[in-house]
Amino acid sequence: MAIIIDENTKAVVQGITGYQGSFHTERMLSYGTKIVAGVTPGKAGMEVHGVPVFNTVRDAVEETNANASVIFVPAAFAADAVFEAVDAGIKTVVCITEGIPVHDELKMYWKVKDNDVTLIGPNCPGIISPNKSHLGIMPPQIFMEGNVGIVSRSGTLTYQIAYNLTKLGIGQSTVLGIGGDRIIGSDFIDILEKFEKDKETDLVVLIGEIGGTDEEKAAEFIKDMSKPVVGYIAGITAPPGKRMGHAGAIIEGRMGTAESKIKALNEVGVEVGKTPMEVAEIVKRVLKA
Amino acid sequence: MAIIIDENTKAVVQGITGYQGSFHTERMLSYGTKIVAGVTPGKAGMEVHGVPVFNTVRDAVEETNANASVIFVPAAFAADAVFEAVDAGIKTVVCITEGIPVHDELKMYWKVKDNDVTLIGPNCPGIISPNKSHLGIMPPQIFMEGNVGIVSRSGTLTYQIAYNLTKLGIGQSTVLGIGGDRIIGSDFIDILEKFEKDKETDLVVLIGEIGGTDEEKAAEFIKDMSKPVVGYIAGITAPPGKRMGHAGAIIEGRMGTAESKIKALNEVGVEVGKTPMEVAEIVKRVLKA
Amino acid sequence: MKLHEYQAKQIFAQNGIKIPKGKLAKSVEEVETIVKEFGKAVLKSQVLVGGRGKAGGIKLVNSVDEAVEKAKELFGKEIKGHLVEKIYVEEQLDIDREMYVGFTLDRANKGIAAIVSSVGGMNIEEIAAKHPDKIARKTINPKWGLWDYQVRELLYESNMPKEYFKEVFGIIKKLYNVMIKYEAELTEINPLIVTKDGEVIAADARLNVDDNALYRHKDLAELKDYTEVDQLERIAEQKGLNYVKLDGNIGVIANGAGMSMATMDLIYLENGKPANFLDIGGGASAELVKEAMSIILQDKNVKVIFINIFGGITRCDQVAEGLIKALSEMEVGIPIVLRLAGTNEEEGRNMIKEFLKQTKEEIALVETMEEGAKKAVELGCKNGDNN
Amino acid sequence: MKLHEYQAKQIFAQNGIKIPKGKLAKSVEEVETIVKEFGKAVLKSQVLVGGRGKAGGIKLVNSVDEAVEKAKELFGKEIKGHLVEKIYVEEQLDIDREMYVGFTLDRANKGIAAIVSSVGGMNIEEIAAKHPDKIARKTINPKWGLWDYQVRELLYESNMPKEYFKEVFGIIKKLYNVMIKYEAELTEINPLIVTKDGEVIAADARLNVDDNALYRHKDLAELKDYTEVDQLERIAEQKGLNYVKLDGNIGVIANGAGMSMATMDLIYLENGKPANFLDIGGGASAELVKEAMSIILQDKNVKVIFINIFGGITRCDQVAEGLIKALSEMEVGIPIVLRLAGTNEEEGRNMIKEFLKQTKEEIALVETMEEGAKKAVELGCKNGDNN
Repeated sequence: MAIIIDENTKAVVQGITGYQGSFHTERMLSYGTKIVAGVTPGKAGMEVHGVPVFNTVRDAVEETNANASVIFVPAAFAADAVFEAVDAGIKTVVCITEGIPVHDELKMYWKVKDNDVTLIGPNCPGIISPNKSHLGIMPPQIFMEGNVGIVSRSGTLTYQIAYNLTKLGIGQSTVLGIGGDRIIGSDFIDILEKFEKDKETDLVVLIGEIGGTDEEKAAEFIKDMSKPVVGYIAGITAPPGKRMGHAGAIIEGRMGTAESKIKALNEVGVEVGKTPMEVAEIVKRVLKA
Repeated sequence: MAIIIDENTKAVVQGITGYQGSFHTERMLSYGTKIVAGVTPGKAGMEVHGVPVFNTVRDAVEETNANASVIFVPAAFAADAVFEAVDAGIKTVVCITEGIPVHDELKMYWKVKDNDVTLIGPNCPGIISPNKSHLGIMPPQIFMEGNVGIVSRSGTLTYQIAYNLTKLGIGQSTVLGIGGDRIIGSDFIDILEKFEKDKETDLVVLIGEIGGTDEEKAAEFIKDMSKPVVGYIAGITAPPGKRMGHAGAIIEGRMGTAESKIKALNEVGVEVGKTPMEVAEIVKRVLKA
Repeated sequence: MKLHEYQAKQIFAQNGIKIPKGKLAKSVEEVETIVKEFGKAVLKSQVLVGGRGKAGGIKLVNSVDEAVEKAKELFGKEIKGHLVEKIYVEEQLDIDREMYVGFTLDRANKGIAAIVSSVGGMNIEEIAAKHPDKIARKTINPKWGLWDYQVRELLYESNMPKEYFKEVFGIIKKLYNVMIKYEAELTEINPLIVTKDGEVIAADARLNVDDNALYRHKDLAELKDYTEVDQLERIAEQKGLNYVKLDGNIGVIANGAGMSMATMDLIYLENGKPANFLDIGGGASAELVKEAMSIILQDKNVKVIFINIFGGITRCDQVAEGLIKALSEMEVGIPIVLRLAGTNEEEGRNMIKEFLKQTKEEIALVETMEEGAKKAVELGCKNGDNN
Repeated sequence: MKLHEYQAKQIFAQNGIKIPKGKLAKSVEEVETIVKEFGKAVLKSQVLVGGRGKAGGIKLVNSVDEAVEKAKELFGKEIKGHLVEKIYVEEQLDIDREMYVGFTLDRANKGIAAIVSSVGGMNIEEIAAKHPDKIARKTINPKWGLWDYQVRELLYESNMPKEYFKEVFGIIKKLYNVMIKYEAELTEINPLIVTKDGEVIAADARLNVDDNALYRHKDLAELKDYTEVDQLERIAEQKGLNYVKLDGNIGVIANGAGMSMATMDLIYLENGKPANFLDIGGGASAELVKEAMSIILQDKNVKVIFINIFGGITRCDQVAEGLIKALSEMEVGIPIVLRLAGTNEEEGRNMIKEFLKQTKEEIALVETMEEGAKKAVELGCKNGDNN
């Protein structure tokens, strides 16, 4: 199983002829991901790493029956790209693009919501179901197939923790970054719901950071989950009012502190590791128990 | 049973302090309809025919648990009234108001659609489930409880046909006018679906008129219905390009002629009466068979 | 409400869509002055009806003399029943290609239909029939409006040549803005032309706006050209009546649009011809009945009037009272067939019966609308020919 | 990007919201001239920080002499770390009542939060705590925008007195338009005042716009006040680095925002204090590593630098190459702790080991980020005090 993407995922790359799009298409293909089409307006007929390019997502879907999309277009065109994918019938959209205006992100959110589409991101590293499919910009070699799901607001921190797990011989069912922006398509709960239902996942690692109240809301949900969750929260030392890289990583007033999130998670029985290494060790211990 | 409204319907009247709102509130009340609240901004605390008035639909719903609304506000405020009702949690909205800008009607359509609300109208005479509830401006005395459902794009023509049926001793489960505008909340199919499922309805009378393709689309649906449908189509003599009273009653190009509609209905086995009297006679014959 | 080409073009121009140089003329002299300035020109009759060109309403003129001659022909000419009172004089364009862009209300899909074609100049049904591969259609959901990907899809699907992509892209977006901003029911550029110099220009312009929304667009409301509306229909509109003139001889008054149409249809079934559609609406007051009568009587073809009322909220006794009042104040002189049913029908019918004892007007009281139609046709035949 | 009060007010005024008469002054002389014109006035320090008033940044002046005296005090003063360089001089208003209207991004509900209170003048958290019955909050769905019924609900639920209904209704709608038109993250009128004459006026103005959307709002982008941004942060921004200055002594360089925060946190866990947040992002080029180093070295508190890289797409050998290049071109003089893990970590570490043979810079190569933090704190303590 795994969640959201697997060996049946057939993806379109939107913005395939750009530098990022082309570079990561090659990487995804070499991992074995089924990239069946690319889209760049005006470039129909081209091929990028053997993948046929179409003018519109609609054309791409008609020709290839693609069911997912990865978006690499520049920020100014990203919302349009998401809308296009949704209206072409794509059911899983992974938006890598960062720097999208937040009012555009609000529209993206409601567009996918209205159409029962899963949007991962924007401003995210993507998603990988090890040995099955990889849609995004992650370093696939550090992951290993297994029974731990990882959902994270951060990219490199996810890699670090997955790497630690892999080193301990603990594989992953699906690993994904939900994105560092304030408005994202899928939040922790959306993903936790899927992991809870996934037969291949026995434990979930939740990697949060300061800003917003998603981790607190996730804790509410975790209370009723049957599977154990292990947490990590970055930003204990972040000062209020300053954005820590991610648009969403900001403490506003008394909202969004690491303390509040760790407390909420602890209260529903989630052990929160103090360091990425400790997270992996907790996972190991919990899995054994 | 009956469809959409019944003895459990508790309605708010939006625009209750206006002339139309007040007049019809009295009529609906005297028929036994449960009008539990009225709404007119700034008039909270008033009573109209013993019905308490609130400033907002939200307040009205909180106080009275109303689950339906009838809208009598002027055209310029009607879309806002529909939106307000939907966001206050009302699940059945009957919009009597005529003359609403069509771009407003488009928004109304999608707002109710997004929220799984049933909108009847606008520009309609309302809905009656005889002896149970009446939301609208119909003459309730001409209806009789029974097993024939009537759905219609016209007001007086509905009364005429219901009257003919009642005179023949044939009662009605629910009778409603879906409205004479081009964009309406519920079309024939929406209502036919409900009649098909309603245990109290054994036959449906569909009263159409020129303009649009709703009757043709309804025919497609009727093909798979288990219950008999009897039709009437007004406007055989209407010239193309002229609006026959209703905004929706206009033949545009080759679209929307009475011939096309009668043909479509006949093709799926619907007998279409040439006169309102003949409709009643067909119903009688079909019910006996 | 339909706007004239020159009005629509002005709005297009205000919204960034290129239009040809043009000026409105209301007299031959004005045409002359303008053509002196333009040199060659096109004289376009401003009538609110499609197919002006084929009907001879558009003339190319290559000299001032020719312009004066053609202008004299056009002014006062009737085109498909519409009198030419205004001529829009435009520069002549070197046309390299004709295309089509339009938006219209999409009833079936509850949105705005966007239609783009890489060929144009004929009506859209003809384009669709002759060049199905060169036309693209899409429904725009009013929740989200028109997005760039939809414009691209329209361009690709209509096989728009690449060299016009950018220009037509902009025009599609601007025309959609017009559709939304002015709450139009339809707006269309046909043809959208490419000149030999490669300019993309709206050579014609249609803009029909929603009467119900005019209260939000006072500037548009002022553009209404009442000369274009049938005079009786205009009077009826002012009185709050829905009246449409037809070419039969049986006047029809009914309450409700569906009921009015059904009444017309019944007359037709009895081999009669209705003279009009007239819906007096729900709350038929005495005054309104009188107004309805007076409008119908202005149509000299009318030989008999069939009044068909189903009393719902309207009480039949009130209608009877109104009718009696009307008949007391005006002389009708042709027979009336009256059907009163529904609320208080007995009271109403009795009032009429009483009135009949003291009037010389002929009123045939009938029981059903079917019977009424039969009677009206019978009386119509007697009173005049009934073709 | 935060706009100054005077900038936000100008935008409010352009969008139909009444503001007090006011003029911007950049010197004591300008203040003097303006107060001569106004008579009585309010001097408002234009610093991008909340609570200016309580911090002494706002002065009522009743004469020109007093204005000059207070202006001298204010110019150059530091308010919560922000230097006063501009004073907005406004007419004094007779305030009868203070209210609140604001819109802000609603992360939790994926919309725009509308907040209205019939009391104002204190911050919104304080209003919510002290007057829960006088505050109303609602999420506006971006699909549909703000509708009239929502404005009415906000007014009723905030117990807005009826006499201000109409005015405040209009202001709420106009402020929402500002929120959408300028793609704001937050816009607020606090207090929205009623004068003794019954006028409703925006006495203060906040408008924070979305940096990501500035490319669509060139006019706003030009308003950016770079004096308000920490100089190092500004330089970092121009180089494409995310840098936030903190008050510790251990410089941090990491790739990824989460990784950078985690690195800071690890230092804190080891009882050290990070000097900064610095995320060099995904594609750390040699040039970027050098820029990051040079920014950190400008912070004289920094006693040690911890570079923590997890190679994903970024290859560790490339990072090593960049670092070596940087160290060849600049003198660092303080110890560096380096953690390289992930893609090509062995190659990277070997390159550094080779480099260490030929450099006098101190580089401690560590295996894990946990170990790195410990080492950095150790070196930081040795190199300076570590409080």
